[in-house]
Amino acid sequence: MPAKVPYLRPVDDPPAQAGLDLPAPDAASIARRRAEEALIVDVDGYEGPLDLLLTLARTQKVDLMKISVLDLAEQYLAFVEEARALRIELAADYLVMAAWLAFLKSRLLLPPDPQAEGPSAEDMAAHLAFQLERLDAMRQAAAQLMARDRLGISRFARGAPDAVIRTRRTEWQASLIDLMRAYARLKTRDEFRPFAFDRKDVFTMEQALDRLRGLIGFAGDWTDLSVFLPDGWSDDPARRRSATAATFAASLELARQGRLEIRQAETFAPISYRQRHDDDRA
Amino acid sequence: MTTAPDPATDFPPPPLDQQERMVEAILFAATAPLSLRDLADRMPVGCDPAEAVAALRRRYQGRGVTVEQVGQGYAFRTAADLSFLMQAETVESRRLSRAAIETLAIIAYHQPVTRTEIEEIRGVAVSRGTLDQLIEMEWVRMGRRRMTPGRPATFVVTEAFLDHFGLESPRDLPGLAELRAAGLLESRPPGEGLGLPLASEDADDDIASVAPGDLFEDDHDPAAWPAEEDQP
Amino acid sequence: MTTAPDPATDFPPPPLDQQERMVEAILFAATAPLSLRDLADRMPVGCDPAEAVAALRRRYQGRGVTVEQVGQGYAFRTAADLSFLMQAETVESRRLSRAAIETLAIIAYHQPVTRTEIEEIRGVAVSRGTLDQLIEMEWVRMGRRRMTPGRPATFVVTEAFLDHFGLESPRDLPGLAELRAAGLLESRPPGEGLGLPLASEDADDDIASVAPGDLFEDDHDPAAWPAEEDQP
Repeated sequence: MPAKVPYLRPVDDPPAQAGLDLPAPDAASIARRRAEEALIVDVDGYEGPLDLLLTLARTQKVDLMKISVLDLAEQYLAFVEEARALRIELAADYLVMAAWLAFLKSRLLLPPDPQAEGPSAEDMAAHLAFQLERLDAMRQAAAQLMARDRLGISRFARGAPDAVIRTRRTEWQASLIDLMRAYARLKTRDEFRPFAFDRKDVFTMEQALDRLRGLIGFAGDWTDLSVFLPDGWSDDPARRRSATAATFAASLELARQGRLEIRQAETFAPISYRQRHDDDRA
Repeated sequence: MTTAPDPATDFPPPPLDQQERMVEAILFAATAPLSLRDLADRMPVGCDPAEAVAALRRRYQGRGVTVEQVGQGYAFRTAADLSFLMQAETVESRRLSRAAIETLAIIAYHQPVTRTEIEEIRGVAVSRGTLDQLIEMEWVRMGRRRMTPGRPATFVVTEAFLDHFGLESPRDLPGLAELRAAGLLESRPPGEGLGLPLASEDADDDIASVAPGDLFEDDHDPAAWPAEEDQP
Repeated sequence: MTTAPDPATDFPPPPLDQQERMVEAILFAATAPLSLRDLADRMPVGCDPAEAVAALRRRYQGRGVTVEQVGQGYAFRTAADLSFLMQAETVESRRLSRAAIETLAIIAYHQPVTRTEIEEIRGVAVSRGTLDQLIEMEWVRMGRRRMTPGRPATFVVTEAFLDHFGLESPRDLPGLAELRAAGLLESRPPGEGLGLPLASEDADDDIASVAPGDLFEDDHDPAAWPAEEDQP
């Protein structure tokens, strides 16, 4: 987006905004026109179209609320025409405003169309006048503000303020638990050994698979999972858990391979297996 | 300040004239305005800085330094009529651009005001640098987001702004009442949607970039800025 | 100050109370003490800063700030009795370092314990700073010297330590079993005994020091401890 600061610039710098029927300059024409426009036009500019309008309005020497928007529109359009005649390119905003004012002007000159929708030309003119007045008011307010007795210019703070001495007291936090943990850590440090899973009570899935593969051939009818657990793995709860899990996992694998079938009557009910025969697969 | 029975208040607070001395010392020592709360935090338990400040303000009326109210805070400042003595202290302040001064005035008079509203009033886009400069100078900060589509951030003036311009509150802005009476501070002017072409229309995409406003939302104390509620 | 007739003094100097205001404002805004000459340079011609300063000093007598002579100059200073207002104490809460808490724990459980013993138990050298910190915190103090070659100093915990941890005596330090019973430590399957040589075992001359360590001997489940991170 181009800067909105007032600027008049050589024609070879096309406006960034689309919608203007300016021919897209090719490189050659840009070079030619750049040569022609060695003069960089520097105009004491306006801060946008509204600023320009406000300046023009002041030349009417009336209260801004009583301004003739029609006259103002004509003044503005004349300004834009002149800039164009000087081959000064105005920023797109100025052109958009010109188009809008030309539209407003025609609406103001024509008898009002009762069928027309939207705001009347008078409303639009009043709104423009309001905006000009408001901008003017803000400029005056800004001037009044800057004319106040400002700190560091008219009013002063203490030149040598006393520093507030911030004493920082550190309160150390330690709870009995911290103390205990620290001591426990020390007492058990020598016991430390690298973590290694104790496999003594673990029945692996590989073991379960081997066992199940061998046994399933004998399971012509539904046989409970517990039957497949290896000897010595059903009494100790931990060992039973491990063997059950491994056997179940192994059974899933065999079921996937189509070698056995799994049945469970309901949730948490015992799981039973039977061998699956090739003729079942059909 | 009424306090519930508290072991800490078993000691009676110092007499008012002593509290006044304390406030005097604390305010003299500080450069930035201090709120009653700041003062109470530094004074012995049970003190009533409000009364002490009031007494102090009366005492310094017409003196070479006076106690000024700045928003919720108080500060000693040299009397403005003696500024001619102060050349040695005058700091060469950074020159503000016309755009920055106007933007500042619009924020002060219209706060809380969105960037789009500022642009509508000025008729030109607000450059990022302008707001940045005002925020960096700590004269302007983000306010609450407007509860309108896009939740645009709003801008408000700060206590440092009030301090700089010698204002007790944003209500004391020069000519505020007249401007309001003339309807010139209404953020939505009569006849909305009149189609006046303004640069602000393409500034919408900038709203997303104002995200840091979120940072300010939580610590926004509505009570601190009564003017904000009053203004449309 | 007598001055020769001078065209500049054709204007009468401002009245003394105005001069006093001027001095007040100038001294307030000045960054360093100002001499009478400095003041005269900045005040209108014909002023008598000496008298104005004297009046100002009388005015501020007994106030929260006073006008003090500093060398050849004058400056506002906070009244001496209010200097406490210029201090703000911020309490910062910090956790003890691991080294400090371990050292403290060893001293608490094995006191009186020598530095060498602490190092034996911790397995690393104890930095001077760690012990110093604990002593400075008044949680640890020096005990009797050990009657062994070199007569090494011993360390014991203090009353302040017991206060902080809510203990009546070092014997009240909870043992592992108690902590586990309270659900503060997780159990692990029983492993081998700790077999950790306690410093108390070689605390040849101080039987009392063994006592706290004994707490652990009651622990029939001297399981390995879960890593600290696992604990609640």
